[in-house]
Amino acid sequence: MEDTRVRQHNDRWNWFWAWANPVKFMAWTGKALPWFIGLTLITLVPGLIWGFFFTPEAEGFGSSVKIIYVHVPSAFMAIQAWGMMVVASLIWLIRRHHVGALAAKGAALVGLTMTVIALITGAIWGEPMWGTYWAWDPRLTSFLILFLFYIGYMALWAAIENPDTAADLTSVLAIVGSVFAFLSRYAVNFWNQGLHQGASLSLDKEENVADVFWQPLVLTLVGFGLLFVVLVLVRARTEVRKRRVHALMTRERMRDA
Amino acid sequence: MLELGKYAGAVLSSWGVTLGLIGLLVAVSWVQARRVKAALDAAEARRKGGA
Amino acid sequence: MIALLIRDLRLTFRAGGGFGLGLAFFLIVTVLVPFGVGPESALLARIAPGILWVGALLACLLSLDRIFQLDFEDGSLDLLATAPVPMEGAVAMKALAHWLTTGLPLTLAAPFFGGLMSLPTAGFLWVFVTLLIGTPALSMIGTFGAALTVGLKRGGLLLSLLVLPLYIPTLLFGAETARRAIMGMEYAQTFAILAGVSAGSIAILPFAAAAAIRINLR
Amino acid sequence: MELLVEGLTVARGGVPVLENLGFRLSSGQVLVLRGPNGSGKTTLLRTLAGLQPPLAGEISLPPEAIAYGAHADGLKGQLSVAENLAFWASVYGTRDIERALVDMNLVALRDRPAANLSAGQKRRLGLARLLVTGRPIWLLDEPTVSLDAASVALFADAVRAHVAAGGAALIATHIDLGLDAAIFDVTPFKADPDATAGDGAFDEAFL
Repeated sequence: MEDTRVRQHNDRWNWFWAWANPVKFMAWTGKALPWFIGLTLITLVPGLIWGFFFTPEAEGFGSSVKIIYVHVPSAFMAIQAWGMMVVASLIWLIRRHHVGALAAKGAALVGLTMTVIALITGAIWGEPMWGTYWAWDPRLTSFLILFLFYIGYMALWAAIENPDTAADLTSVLAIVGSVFAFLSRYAVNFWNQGLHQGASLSLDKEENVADVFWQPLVLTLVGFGLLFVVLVLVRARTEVRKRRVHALMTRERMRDA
Repeated sequence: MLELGKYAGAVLSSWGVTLGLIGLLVAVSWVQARRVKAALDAAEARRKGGA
Repeated sequence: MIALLIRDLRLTFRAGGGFGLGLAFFLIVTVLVPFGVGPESALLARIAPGILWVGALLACLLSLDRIFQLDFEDGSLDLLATAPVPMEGAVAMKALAHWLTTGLPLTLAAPFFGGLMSLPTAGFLWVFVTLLIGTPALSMIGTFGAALTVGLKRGGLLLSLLVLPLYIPTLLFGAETARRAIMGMEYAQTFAILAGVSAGSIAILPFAAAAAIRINLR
Repeated sequence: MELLVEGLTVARGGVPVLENLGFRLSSGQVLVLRGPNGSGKTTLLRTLAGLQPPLAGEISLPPEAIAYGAHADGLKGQLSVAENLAFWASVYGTRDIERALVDMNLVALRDRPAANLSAGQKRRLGLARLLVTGRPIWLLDEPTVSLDAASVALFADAVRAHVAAGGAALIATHIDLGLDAAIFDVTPFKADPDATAGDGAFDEAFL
């Protein structure tokens, strides 16, 4: 009984999982990619221009508030990227769809770049605001830890030769790592109450950010999100092609042998 | 030109770093995509020709 | 499974080096710190719990790559995987053996090394207790990292890179609890979380580590 | 008690090496695997031992039946011969190591650390490990490497005794052990490199 129910469930979702078949994936992403690129351009470019040229100075921050339009979206995407990698890893471990693991692999460098951007822009902003480039503030520390996780994840991918083994092990690392990343995020609160820049700078309390700042910020957030999608698709397509090349090469060697 | 006042350095450098790194990421992804696609096309052609 | 534990312990004792190496490293760290930061007792006493925790963690890290590497190279791991012992249990035994030969000696030595760091007497107990609760987590997390990197030729550096971020919560809660207890602050909460991290790691990571071993042997 | 293999496809590094294998190994039988180097004999044995999943096909065998002997013997140099054997005996829940020591002519070496054994002696200790497992089906990968003629005969005797007692053995080897054994050549089952490589289409295996 149990068995048939599981199969029915699978049948109902087959149309969905079919998208993750490498052939199908290459087909639909090939068609969808130009649209995503277009959408990214029409949100990100106006959002950045609006944020840079057409926003007023904020009281207490002066013109430095303009950093928010690169700092907050990159920090946001740094976390989202890891979340997406965990979901994609689970898809690989449970459903054995290679595209899941390869999308996670493709997302890692994007997430790492976003983390680095968030750290650097935060440091540059921190200097005039708090008088220091770096403080062991909970939020900063968490991003440093996230940075270490990205480095470790990518190093593990790079170190293992067999691609399926690498996919399995990095997926396990991503999932176990997430648990410990959450723990760390929670842990640093105990350890340092932080400079906590306050709600006016964070997005925790939206009402504290005036509309003039909030509207372009939303646009850049959407733009960064779409940019992430585009980059992950491009990189995942590259990874799928790499696997195909690898498989063809192995076949050639087998034929020669 | 936009007047950025005493924070000009901070604003310009953080925007510069951001755009630079994203540009680098896009360029790297683009070049990798090109190169792998070329390698795949060559391998497919070899497979068709050889078999 | 007990046989595996006994074998591992016997191997560590016969091999000599592995057992004392962690302790020697721990000693070196605690001796070097005062030379680096200066001999002022008040300062040393303040940073002692943290230094002892960091020293114990690094000493623990030192021996992680030996957990599976030798068994992988001589083929025992293959044979163990086909033997009628669950891999989860074997992994847990490996972690326990690592703790008995690394974590436990470090814990026992820490109060004495604390003396070198002008740690107040009350601190001896707290450094000892937090290490006793925390080092099993370090061994278990390290065993998971070792399981991930077992097939790699030069996995040592990668192992450290993977394990360090995983060690952060344990280190943080361990050292924080010791610090709070010594300074007479409220410590029950961080202490409970430290115990929770340790118990959770021991309960869950054997499964992740066993999965990683099976994947690596494939 | 038998090992039955049907339609088995095994893969190395995600690429099929042997396809559609089938054979039966019953009590009292020895089956010798033949095939050139790299043909997938080790991969087949590892798959049968449960170390890696098959790509396709069925392996049916009674539970707790397999004892796997790999290229490497899994010996610990710091432990004595008897300690090495006693460890594996207790892992498999058996106690008696004396018979295995006698059968493999290791009695005189029992307290010698395994690190001080010659290559052939190590191999014999590795084979003695099989005896203490108490498992009926032996899967052996090149068991006679570095054994001299006398030791090969000793090994053949051990296999003969095991089989006579109702056991079975699947042995990948290039030399003639003088056993009454069927030969199973894996060469005809070599996976075809072009079999699944459709035209530009590639599925989950990327082939």
